[in-house]
Amino acid sequence: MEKTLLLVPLFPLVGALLTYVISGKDERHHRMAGWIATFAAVGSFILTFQLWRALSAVEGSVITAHAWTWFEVLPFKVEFAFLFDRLAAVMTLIITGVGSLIHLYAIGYMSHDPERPRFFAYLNLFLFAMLLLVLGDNLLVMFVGWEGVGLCSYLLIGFWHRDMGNAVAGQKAFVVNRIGDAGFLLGMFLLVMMTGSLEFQQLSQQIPYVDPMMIELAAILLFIGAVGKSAQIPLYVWLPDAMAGPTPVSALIHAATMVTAGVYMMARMQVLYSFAPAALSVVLIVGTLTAFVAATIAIVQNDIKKVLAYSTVSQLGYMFMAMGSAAFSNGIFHVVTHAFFKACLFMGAGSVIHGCHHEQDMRKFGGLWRKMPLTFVTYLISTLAIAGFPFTSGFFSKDAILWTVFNVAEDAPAMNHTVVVFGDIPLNLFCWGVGVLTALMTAFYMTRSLMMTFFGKYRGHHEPHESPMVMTIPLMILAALAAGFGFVYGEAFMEYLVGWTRIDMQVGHHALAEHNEVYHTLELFSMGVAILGIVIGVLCYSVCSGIPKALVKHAKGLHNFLVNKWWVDEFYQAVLIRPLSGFSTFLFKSIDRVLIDGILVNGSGMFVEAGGDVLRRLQSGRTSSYAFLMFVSLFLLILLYLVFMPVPI
Amino acid sequence: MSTIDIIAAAPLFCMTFGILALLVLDLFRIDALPFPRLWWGVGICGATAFLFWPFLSMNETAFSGMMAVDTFTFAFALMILGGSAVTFMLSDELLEGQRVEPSADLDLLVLFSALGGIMMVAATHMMLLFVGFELLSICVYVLTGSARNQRASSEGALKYFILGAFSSAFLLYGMALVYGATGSMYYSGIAAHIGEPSMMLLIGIGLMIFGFGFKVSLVPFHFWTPDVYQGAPTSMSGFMAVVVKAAAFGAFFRLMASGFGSVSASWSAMVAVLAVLSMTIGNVIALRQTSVKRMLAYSSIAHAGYAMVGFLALGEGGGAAVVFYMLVYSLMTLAAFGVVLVVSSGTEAQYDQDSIESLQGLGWTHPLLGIAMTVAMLSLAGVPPLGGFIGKFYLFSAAVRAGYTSIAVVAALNSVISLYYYLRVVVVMYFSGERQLSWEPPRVLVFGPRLALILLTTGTLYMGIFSSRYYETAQIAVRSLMQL
Amino acid sequence: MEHLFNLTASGDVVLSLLVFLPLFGAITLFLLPEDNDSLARSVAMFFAGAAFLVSLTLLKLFEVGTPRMQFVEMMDWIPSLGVKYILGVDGLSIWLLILTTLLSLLVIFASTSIAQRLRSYLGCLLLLETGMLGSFVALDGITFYMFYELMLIPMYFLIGVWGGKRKIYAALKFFIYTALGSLLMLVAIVYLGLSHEQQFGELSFYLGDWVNLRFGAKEELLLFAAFALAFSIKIPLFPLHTWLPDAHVEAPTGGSVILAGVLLKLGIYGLIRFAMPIFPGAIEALAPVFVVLGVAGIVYGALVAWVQTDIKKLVAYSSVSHLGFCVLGLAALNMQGMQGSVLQMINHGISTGALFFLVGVLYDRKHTRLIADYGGLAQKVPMFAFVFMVFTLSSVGLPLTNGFVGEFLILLGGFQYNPVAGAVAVTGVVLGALYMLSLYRRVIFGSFNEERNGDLTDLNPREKLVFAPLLVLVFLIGVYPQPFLNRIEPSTRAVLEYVNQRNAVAPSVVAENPALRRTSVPQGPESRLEVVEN
Amino acid sequence: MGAVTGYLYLSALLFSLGVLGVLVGRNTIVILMCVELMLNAVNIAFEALSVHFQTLDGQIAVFFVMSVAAAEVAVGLAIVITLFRNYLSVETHDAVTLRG
Repeated sequence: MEKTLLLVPLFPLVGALLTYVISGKDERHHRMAGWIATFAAVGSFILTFQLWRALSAVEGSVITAHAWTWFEVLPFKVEFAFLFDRLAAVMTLIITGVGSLIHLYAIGYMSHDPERPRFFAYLNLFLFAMLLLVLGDNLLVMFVGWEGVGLCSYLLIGFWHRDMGNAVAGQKAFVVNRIGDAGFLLGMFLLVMMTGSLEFQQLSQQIPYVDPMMIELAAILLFIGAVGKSAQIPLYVWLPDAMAGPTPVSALIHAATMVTAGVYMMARMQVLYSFAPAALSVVLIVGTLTAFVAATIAIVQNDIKKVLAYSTVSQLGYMFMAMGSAAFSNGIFHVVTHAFFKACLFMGAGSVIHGCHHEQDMRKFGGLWRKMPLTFVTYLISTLAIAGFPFTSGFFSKDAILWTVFNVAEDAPAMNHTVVVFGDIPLNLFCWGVGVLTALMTAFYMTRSLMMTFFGKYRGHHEPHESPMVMTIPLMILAALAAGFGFVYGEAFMEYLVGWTRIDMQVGHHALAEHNEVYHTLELFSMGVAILGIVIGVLCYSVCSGIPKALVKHAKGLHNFLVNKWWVDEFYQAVLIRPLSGFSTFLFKSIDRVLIDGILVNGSGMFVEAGGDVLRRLQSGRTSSYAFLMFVSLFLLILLYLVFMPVPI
Repeated sequence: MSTIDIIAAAPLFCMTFGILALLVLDLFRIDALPFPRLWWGVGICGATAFLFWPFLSMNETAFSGMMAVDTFTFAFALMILGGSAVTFMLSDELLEGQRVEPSADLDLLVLFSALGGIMMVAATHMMLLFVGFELLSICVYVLTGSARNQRASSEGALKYFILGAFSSAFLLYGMALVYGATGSMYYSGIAAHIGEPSMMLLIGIGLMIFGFGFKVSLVPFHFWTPDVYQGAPTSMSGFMAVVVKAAAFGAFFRLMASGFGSVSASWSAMVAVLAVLSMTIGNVIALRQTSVKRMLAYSSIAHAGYAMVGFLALGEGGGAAVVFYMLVYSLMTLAAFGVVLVVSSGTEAQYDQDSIESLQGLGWTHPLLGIAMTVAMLSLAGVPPLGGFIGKFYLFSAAVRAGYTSIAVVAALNSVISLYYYLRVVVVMYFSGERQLSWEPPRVLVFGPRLALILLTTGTLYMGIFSSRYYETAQIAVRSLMQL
Repeated sequence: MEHLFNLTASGDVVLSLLVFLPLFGAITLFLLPEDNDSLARSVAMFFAGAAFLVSLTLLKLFEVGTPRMQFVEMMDWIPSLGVKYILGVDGLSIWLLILTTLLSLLVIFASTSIAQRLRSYLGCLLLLETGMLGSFVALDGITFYMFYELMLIPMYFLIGVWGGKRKIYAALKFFIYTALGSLLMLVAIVYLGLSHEQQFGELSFYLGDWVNLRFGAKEELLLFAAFALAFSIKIPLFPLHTWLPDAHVEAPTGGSVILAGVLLKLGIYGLIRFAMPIFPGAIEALAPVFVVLGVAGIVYGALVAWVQTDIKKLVAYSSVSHLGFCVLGLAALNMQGMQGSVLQMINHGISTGALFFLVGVLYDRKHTRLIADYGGLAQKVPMFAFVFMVFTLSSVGLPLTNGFVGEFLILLGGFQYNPVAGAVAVTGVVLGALYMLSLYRRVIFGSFNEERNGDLTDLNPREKLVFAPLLVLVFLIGVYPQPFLNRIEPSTRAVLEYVNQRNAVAPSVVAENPALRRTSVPQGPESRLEVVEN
Repeated sequence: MGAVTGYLYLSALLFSLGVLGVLVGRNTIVILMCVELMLNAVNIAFEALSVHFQTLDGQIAVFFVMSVAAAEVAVGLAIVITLFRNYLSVETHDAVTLRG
């Protein structure tokens, strides 16, 4: 099995190389590129599936593979090794499975692009990096993947690089991610300093004996990495811009896989986080705020991909709420369901965009359900799932999260001392409230996007058409999963994961046993919220279409505020980028050129030269003045000499 | 006359007879002879040098203790003779370009001043020193003014003469005071009777330092140097910068070491002040020069300052360093003056056509001149692996060993300043592109200057890498001096 | 450490051969006719290639796992002053030798863009190679100084003759700036030699003898300052860096490549080879200063690089930032930092060297280095864009490229030395991405100006050959750095242990009682790790 | 020291006068004469010291000095003549083209 494990990431890597080599060749080869890449992804999926079977066969087993010793500076050593356990299995299946579907979809979506071999090479490279991220046996291999996915994200966002805007968006994504990565690095350093290792196995053994303050600090630092990668406040700004990339990229990287890396990392480091209650509170707060803020922005977006992007940020916020409540398996559950419905939504949106000749503005859509029935149905299902419509997968995962947040104080006594109190409301209840409100908004804006896109009259110019089968088949598969996964496999999945986690606080389940009634009440309540949101959405964008307009008119300030995304980009621009750039220019022009180079370096040169000019004056050319100067100097020298060295006469 | 007297007299007689022979031949128009006249000068120098060879392994005095027959004399005599020979070679067919009428008189004067220089260096009696000193000086006054119809030349000669006579009077007065304080004119006698330094002695030493300081152009006795170097015909400037300076340094060092060595504590502070002043002021003023000759003059002032550092560490280290430094200094300075000479002569140019711009593009149009000048400049600046670097290394070692680390630091900082103007010459020769000159330097170098430049350049390089033997000889030379 | 320097001549002359092969090449070139460019290039290629092969042989014969000097050569040079000609190679220098010979070979191979005076250009390069190789293997202070300064002259000519518009200013500045430091170092070298005479009765400039010297605190600080100044200017450490942008911008491509690729390394190398073992007390006392300046350099270089409009200047300032990392790693005085620092030297040589090659490719074609004159090149020259991307990423320090491992180790070491310093230095990682990617974006992405750059051509076969080995090295070191680290490790460990050992006992006590020296226990920052692990 | 001191003071006085003359003189001929004065002042010192020490060195020195002085004057006058040919003046203040 060890070799199989090594092969899993190797497949997409080879695929990437092959497709890249093809890129220089002619059109016939270009057509092959997509299939080669898809084959690599599918191959990887099949291998993963086998591994998963093998893993499941033996209870409590893990599969490890050691490739080579990456580098060692004794006593510190980093192995390039892989670890396949239940958590990794879940993630790998999602990555390769959903990844394969998206590859397939992309064959259709990118069929007209002259540079698609490059595209598929990047896409495969992304799979490779993502697999490294989830399969790594230590934090550093994870970091390799972590940075690797960042790179691929950069390359793919800027794939259509002729438009400088896309390239800027890619760069923004990379740099903002790097801010997070810097935190990640520091977290790793702290861990190395405390435990001497970065291996997960070693870390979980050592962490209980480490100074709790350091644990908290390391946890926060690693979380900063997660904030960057998973687009949380305050580093979420890159994700909406990242929609500049081709839609399959948005589906694969910015919805299903890469952005959940932060969540995965926290799950992987759960031992660390379970010893860091304060850090968990921070995670909870950040997750909640992100979920809420992103949802408010999503409500007013008109670009279909932007809506989905903000919804992704918002959903990621939910995942971090779960993580912040130490309910690691719940978070992962939401990762999985989110991968299904959000990938489906993105690809549905992509299908619409493809069908409408690269139009993304929802105001130019309308009534498409007739023209693109398959896309419509899948989009509808996924919308229901994300909105938390009863018994869809999203309903189960989101509900589980809200429930754990609701219960966290009680179930995790270790966290009590850090629970902040807002007035009389404990932190977790406050977060729960915000979470419910966000759920309402989610249902509303997703319905809004559905209504604006598929209902009403067509408002565009081009003749829309349904997408080809390569694109719709993945849509259907994902829609089916989005609809049924939670209902069919939800329980089993949770148990599977909980069986894996050793220090999982098992919040939900523990509570479930004791507060069955409360649980069911809350369940009903959230069903109601979801349906309410959907109903409002439907009403606003069909019968009572005046309401949104009236709202916009009356609350112009608020609308502006939301349309401009809480002015966050502008805020960063004004507070961070511009001062920094001004400061750099100051450093260059004033410090470097003027102070160091001008005054100190050239200045000292000029000083010496000026000295030369002054001394030259003595050289007047007059013989008598020479004689005079010589004589006076001699006189002075002897005088000085006699004064300082008195001798007997 | 004992054997030692004969050995001591042989080279001097050889030289004198050579000079006389040349004088006689000139009467019979030696231009008709198979060799160009200048090569006779080289021949005389060579023969004399050959006769100096026995000095290498000797350590005695001749003529009742008036003249030293030792390695030190040998070393400086060879430098003086070599410098003179190179001066002859460089002047080959280039004198007219410097508005000097070629005549045997010039050769005679060069040889006479070389003779005077050797006497100075060998002297162990103050009167012999004075005679050598004056023989050298008077000849050089005339050489400076040898471009008779050039204003600069006569002006330079006048300045040199007046100031030179003025300073040699001080030297003489210093001698009288030293004589008065010790009752002897022999160096050994002075050393023997020096006892506790008296005021009279100290003033005497001070005045003698003035006299020599003038000759080796130490600040503040340097004022004549730039004017005279610039005014004199270039071949004579080179001669002055090398032969005169080497002779003066040799004599100066012998006097200070074997005469006043035991009271060095009382004059070393003065020497230190002069050394620091010389290097600093020399380098700083050199920065602002546009005439290459004038720049080289200031550079020679600075180098005199460096060499003076060796006086501070009179023991083996310092002395040997001074000897070695004068050797490499001679090589690189002669090369530099040689290039200037070739470039500025042989043309219808102005007499003092030696602005730095006149070298523009020289490195590409005349590779040999370019390389010679570059090596000379870098070596003067003390860049390894050239002789100038090794010379500085020995000097710094001596200074540090004697506890004058701060002076070594000052010297190092001065080297940085000097880099600027030395490198500017390289810049002009190589980096500024080629310029169409209003006048053309000679396309084909005649044999003499070519040979001289090749010898000097390889010598500079060689000294940088294989200095050890020469330094050891210098050590022996100085050791013999200290025992005297 | 002392025993490491008890050398015996190995009888090999392979190091001398390596060092002087290029010099012979230069002399041979000098004898060739002036205008036969292809002949000149073949001859230069032959000698540079031979030197490269010799260095590879050296690598093959190099014994791994020992900190001892290998292939030692020993000869008296100036016996009267105790100057010896001692060469030797250890883990610290072996890779730098390979880097030197490789980059020199590539630069000579890529010299087709030199339109005038090719023969002299190649001669300068070969002379420069001798200087660099000699500096890396010389173990005698004076010999080292000779080679160290020998590099200045050809580099000065490379900038001054084949440089850009302000070449004269840049060349002079380069020369005088670096000479200022090294001349003061010369005084210190002389002082050390004489101190050996005072303390042990024999003049010596041999490094192995110098490590036995003991100084008073003030004396040691002053001497160290002289060495540190010379090497800091070379590195160049902030705020002594201002010669670098000028020199880089004005130098021809080959000059920039060598300057960034090898010359700057001599600063770090000199600190580790000379300053650390001779002045262990001073380096420990002044380590905070170096850490602060290193970190300042990282951030400062990155910020200033960000606002540049000239590609070469940007890369030059990026060097300031990268070398700041090296200084940080070195001054952290622990194994991770040191290893990272030495590895990062090689990495920087590869990636920045390649970046300068890339700038050269553009400059040869369009004769401008302004970022604004380019844009959208990916459409016209995809191969160029790809290669550029790889080296950009390497410079940014992306994992699995060479830049990462070194940077990681340095940051880890720096963090262990002082978490705050480590944390500030990590911002260099972010800023590095910022300036490099924004350079890449502005040059490669965006709309393509057909009118201005329509005649651009992609990499030609010769250029591809130049980049190929560098590309291989980028990934080789990135994926499997162990062969590199293995060879470096014993040497850095020996230096570090020696420093710690010396500092564990008060210097004055050591001077009086040599027996104490052997009984001291090595103790230092890196032992913290071991304690935790156990 | 006794008697010799007076001669030495006289010599010093004469020497100083000579120096003063060189310093203030403009005419090269006058300067030449002042230099001669300086040399002769030294001669007095040599004479006196020679008598004082009862050795011949000082006496002999005087002869050398006198002959050297004569040679110096001869050359000096020649130089003054070339100067006059070029500058039509024998004032030192007129020959100031070389400077800086």
